[in-house]
Amino acid sequence: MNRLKTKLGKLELKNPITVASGTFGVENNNFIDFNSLGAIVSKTITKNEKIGNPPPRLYETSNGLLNSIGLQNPGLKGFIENVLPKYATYETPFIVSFSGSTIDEFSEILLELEKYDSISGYEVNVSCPNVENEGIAFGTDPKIVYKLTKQLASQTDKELIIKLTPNVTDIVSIAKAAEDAGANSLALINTLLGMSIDWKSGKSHIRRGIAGYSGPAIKPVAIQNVYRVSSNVKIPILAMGGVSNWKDALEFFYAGANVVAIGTYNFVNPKITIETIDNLNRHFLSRNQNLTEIIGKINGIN
Amino acid sequence: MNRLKTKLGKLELKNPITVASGTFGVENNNFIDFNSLGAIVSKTITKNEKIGNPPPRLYETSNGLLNSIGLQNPGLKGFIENVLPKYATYETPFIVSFSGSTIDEFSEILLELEKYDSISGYEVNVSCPNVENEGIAFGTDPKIVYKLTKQLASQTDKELIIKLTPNVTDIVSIAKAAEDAGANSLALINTLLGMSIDWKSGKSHIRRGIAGYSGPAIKPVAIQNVYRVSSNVKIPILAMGGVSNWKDALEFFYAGANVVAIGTYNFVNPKITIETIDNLNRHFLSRNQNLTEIIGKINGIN
Amino acid sequence: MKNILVKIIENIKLNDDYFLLWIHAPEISKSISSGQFFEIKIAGNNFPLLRKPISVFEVKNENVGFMIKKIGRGTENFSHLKKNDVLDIIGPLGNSFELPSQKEVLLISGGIGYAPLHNLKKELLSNNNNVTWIHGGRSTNDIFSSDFTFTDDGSSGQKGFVTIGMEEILLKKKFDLIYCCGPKIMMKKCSEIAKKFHTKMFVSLEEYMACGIGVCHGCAVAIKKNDSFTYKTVCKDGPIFNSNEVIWNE
Amino acid sequence: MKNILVKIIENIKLNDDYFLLWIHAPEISKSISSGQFFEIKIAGNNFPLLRKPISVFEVKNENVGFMIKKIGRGTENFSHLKKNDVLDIIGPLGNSFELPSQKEVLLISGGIGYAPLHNLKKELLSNNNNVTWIHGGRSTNDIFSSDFTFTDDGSSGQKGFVTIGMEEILLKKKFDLIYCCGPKIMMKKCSEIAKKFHTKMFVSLEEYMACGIGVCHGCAVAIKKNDSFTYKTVCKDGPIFNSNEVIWNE
Ligand SMILES: Cc1cc2nc3c(=O)[nH]c(=O)nc-3n(C[C@H](O)[C@H](O)[C@H](O)COP(=O)(O)OP(=O)(O)OC[C@H]3O[C@@H](n4cnc5c(N)ncnc54)[C@H](O)[C@@H]3O)c2cc1C
Ligand SMILES: Cc1cc2nc3c(=O)[nH]c(=O)nc-3n(C[C@H](O)[C@H](O)[C@H](O)COP(=O)(O)OP(=O)(O)OC[C@H]3O[C@@H](n4cnc5c(N)ncnc54)[C@H](O)[C@@H]3O)c2cc1C
Ligand SMILES: Cc1cc2nc3c(=O)[nH]c(=O)nc-3n(C[C@H](O)[C@H](O)[C@H](O)COP(=O)(O)O)c2cc1C
Ligand SMILES: Cc1cc2nc3c(=O)[nH]c(=O)nc-3n(C[C@H](O)[C@H](O)[C@H](O)COP(=O)(O)O)c2cc1C
Ligand code: FES
Ligand code: FES
Repeated sequence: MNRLKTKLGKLELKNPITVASGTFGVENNNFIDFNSLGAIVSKTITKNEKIGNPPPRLYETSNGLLNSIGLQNPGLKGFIENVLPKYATYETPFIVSFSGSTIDEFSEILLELEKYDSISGYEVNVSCPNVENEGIAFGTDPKIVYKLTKQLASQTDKELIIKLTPNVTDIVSIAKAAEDAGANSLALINTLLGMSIDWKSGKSHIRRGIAGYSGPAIKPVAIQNVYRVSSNVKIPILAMGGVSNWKDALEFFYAGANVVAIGTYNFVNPKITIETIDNLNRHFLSRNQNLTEIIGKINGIN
Repeated sequence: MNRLKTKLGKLELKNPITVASGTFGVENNNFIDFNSLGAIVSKTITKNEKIGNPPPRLYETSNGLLNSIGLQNPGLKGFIENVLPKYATYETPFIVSFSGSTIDEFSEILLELEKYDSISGYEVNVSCPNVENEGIAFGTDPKIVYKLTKQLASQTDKELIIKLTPNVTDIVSIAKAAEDAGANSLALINTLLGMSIDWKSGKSHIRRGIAGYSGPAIKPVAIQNVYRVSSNVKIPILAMGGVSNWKDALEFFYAGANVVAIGTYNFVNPKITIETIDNLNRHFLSRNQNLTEIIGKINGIN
Repeated sequence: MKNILVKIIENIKLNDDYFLLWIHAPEISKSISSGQFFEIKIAGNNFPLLRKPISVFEVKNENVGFMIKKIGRGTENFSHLKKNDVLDIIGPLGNSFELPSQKEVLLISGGIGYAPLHNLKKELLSNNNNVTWIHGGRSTNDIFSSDFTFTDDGSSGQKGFVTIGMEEILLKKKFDLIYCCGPKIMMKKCSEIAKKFHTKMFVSLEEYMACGIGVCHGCAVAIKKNDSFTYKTVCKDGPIFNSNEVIWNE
Repeated sequence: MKNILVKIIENIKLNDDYFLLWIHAPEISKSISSGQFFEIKIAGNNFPLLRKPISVFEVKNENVGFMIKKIGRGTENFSHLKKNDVLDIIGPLGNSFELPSQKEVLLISGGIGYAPLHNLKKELLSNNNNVTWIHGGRSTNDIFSSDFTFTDDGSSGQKGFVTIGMEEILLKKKFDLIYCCGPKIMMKKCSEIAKKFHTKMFVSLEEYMACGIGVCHGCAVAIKKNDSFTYKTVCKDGPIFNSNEVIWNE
């Protein structure tokens, strides 16, 4: 009996562990068997190739990581030609993360990706500036998230995941907008916004200044967001933010996550996903319990 | 020559180090000489006494602290009778932090505090729910921050500091609202929102569930907010969030802080403020430089 | 209270779970009363961030002893301390046990709750009181010298909870005062029994602490006030409270 | 590339700043080419979070040597490693130096830039090349065996930068190939000189790394592409690049 089975909307997963977009690639098959993962999520792709931001792009802070990759990616065409085929050989559901700067662009990318059966679902990255709306990030405005999700939901029968940014006043309103518009599930959280400066020279450690903040340091913020969103929507949650071991994953399940992704920690330990799956398996076996019994079962609050 | 002099709006401070509201009290005079500090900020007080939130109220996460004190305080009257006199004997500017649930309540508290000469300024804590406006926190809506600040600015000639919450989509719009309405300076950041769950039992480590997240883990987020706000307003900034030593303080000055407050780290090292002042003094002496020369002088961004 | 650096004189392993840490602290050893505690950390080590509250186990002239149970990262780190290593301590903190004279006193402890009562017993005896001590724990490792011993698993002393011993002895003998320290659930049960027998009891409470000096209001405990309750600080108003004043279910 | 646990055989202190770490790694020692590196961390220690990229200094049968300079927390931690301690390593990573035969080869290094050229030199010699090595550093501590030595402060060898020696020797003698590793500013200057003398030069670059395997795009370096440029990864496309392709000012 498989105690780790879980569902992410339309997808039935053999276990609840996947990888966070942008922290994992084909090269990781040097370390782990991709067929052991619950799912695989690609690095975010855009319509055209992006060369990304000038370096330095990374800086480690106390128990966290700042990154400013700038969505470097080979573009839709490059992805379909060179990346997608490499994942087609695995049974594990493959979820493609993509982003755009207009709703039409998102829509166009989805239409193209729809042609490929090896894709099981989409993670829509809405943390990017919306050129149609004064450059305000898509993901910060519930109305735009609604409109975008509605459009994409009408174009696909595959799993449609909207990935939310935590850098907003009211993530619940945005989660609900996505749910109302037909999203099958939600992914959260994307990185916080952070910065770091060299005290000797006053130089920003990251060339672009403001960067994305991830890793163990953001876990409490992620748990809080997952708890609030899961308490207010019915669709499942793919959670991430600072997971470094199976105990962290359990924390997320209790908070309401149906699936958990590991990001930054893949850099620390490239076998972390597999180790997490093994340990969770052992945990639920020893408790004679199924994963699904604890999802959202946080207690002790009043 | 004093290389550490700085200004916070109307206040001339002999050095740029103060304490974050809620992390410091009269008892700290067992460890340090209050006259050595640049300023002292009180725990937030409210009109009526508050007994605070049920325990557990604290939990340490990896390099951060969750707290859920619930603004426990003796109320305005208790504060004036029992707390204020204890600070009156120090030369160091004493800043009173206060909060309310309606604009009238804020206004009433300020009017009463105005009677006491031993108070040098006010830090207005707007991270609390606004009962006039569906319980949405004051600090998340620029219009309400504008209205509140305008009202308070009309009632005092003392330093008026508005303390901002980082849990918003666009902190700059709120900072500008406070500036436009007559705030003399801004304090940031208050705590992030965080949560932590016991993986064994699923029990929230904090009874109220969602808590305030502080300490070294939030420093990159604080630096980012200080940088963005200081680049967009003209009034000075009292910065805080994860400062644990003098190098961290320098990072904040480069990001645009005029004064830096230490919060959580007072618990780790009760002499941290004094040690920071000494080390900054040594630093600027050895560089033959004044603090004010580096404020906002972050570089290397493009 | 002071914030000082002190040297470890000896770290005595009691068993796999418990150890005794002796420090040399002439500056403060004379100002300590039984029941008080220190907020301690290893000098120069800021992980974990927060200091750990540890009761005074014994004062011997200029030396202070802490009895510590390993339960997590902080206490595990302490267990590795060696002679001449340096602790950064704040204290003495909190209120202390009332020290009567010529009374019949009952001490009840569970597990590491043994620690604060050890110094108290010494003082009670030298103040001409009669002392009886009931101690309990999960298993043999949790058992230290006392008059009556209980373990959950029966591996030492009598099998069962200290509350059994408490009821038995109170039926036989009248005590003027009870002091109690242990897990919350145990102290709650003991406080019900003390009430039944109309015996005054003081408990030493624990709460998660940040400052340890009464400024952060982190270590709140619900204490009766008129018909309702308020929150007091374990670190400053406590750790010792009259068991009748504590709201155990809050 | 593999992710394996390996044991330290020896940690040799070279001076206060540099040390040599030898590991026993039969699984991968034979697949290493000069110029490649490993992403290393101490097994079980996750502070700092990220692994540290360290070049291969030398391969001796089943053993691999890393020459490391203490500059921050990560390298400081490595400096305390002892025999039988365990490293968690990923590698070998990255591309490697072209290995010519029967050529005149010039090596230029600055500080810890010495490390990757050391194994290269051994291979160049056994492949019948002539090798000349110019090495420079800030001070005596930064100086290791080479043909010409420079220090910023004049404490060893000639006072001044390696670029002086490079110009001098290129005026006197024709080289087929130059390999260079050191601080960015040094490599930039050297690449200008190599260009002036129309000599092909390869540099070994450094960038902050997270994954080390080409998936995170963190270690970007600007490389010429047609009339413009693109970002390549130091960890996978590099660390060795033709110096003419690198955009030094980006
Ligand atoms: C007044 C008082 C006196 C105490 N006296 C002793 C003593 O004499 N000997 C002894 O062994 N223990 C004593 N304790 C308990 C001791 O403080 C905890 O066991 C210790 O803090 C655990 O830290 P950790 O890092 O090992 O465990 P963690 O894994 O960090 O935590 C385990 C549990 O310990 C408690 N704890 C953790 N951090 C704190 C903190 N900062 N403040 C308070 N509680 C915390 C919490 O209940 C937590 O769930 C006392 C506690 C208090 C409040
Ligand atoms: C391909 C490559 C090969 C290298 N080979 C060697 C070698 O053989 N011997 C040697 O001593 N050093 C080598 N280095 C440099 C070495 O990686 C850094 O000195 C080390 O990471 C510093 O870490 P720290 O924690 O000691 O210092 P920190 O105080 O953390 O950082 C100091 C500086 O080191 C660099 N650095 C820190 N973390 C990283 C990281 N994760 N990735 C890349 N750079 C980082 C940054 O420039 C940073 O400003 C190499 C670097 C690269 C990229
Ligand atoms: C180097 C790096 C690159 C990332 N790239 C992407 C990306 O392309 N698209 C995306 O949606 N999120 C991206 N993220 C965010 C992660 O997917 C994840 O949401 C975040 O890092 C929190 O998880 P973690 O703390 O486990 O890393 C990136 C994160 C890192 C560290
Ligand atoms: C225990 C605790 C209590 C706090 N109480 C208050 C408060 O009453 N009013 C307030 O404005 N901020 C309060 N804060 C927030 C701090 O003033 C500060 O903004 C925040 O902790 C970030 O700084 P730090 O990381 O240095 O602690 C509190 C923080 C802590 C940890
Ligand atoms: S721990 Fe701060 S008030 Fe008790
Ligand atoms: S370090 Fe991740 S791509 Fe090079």
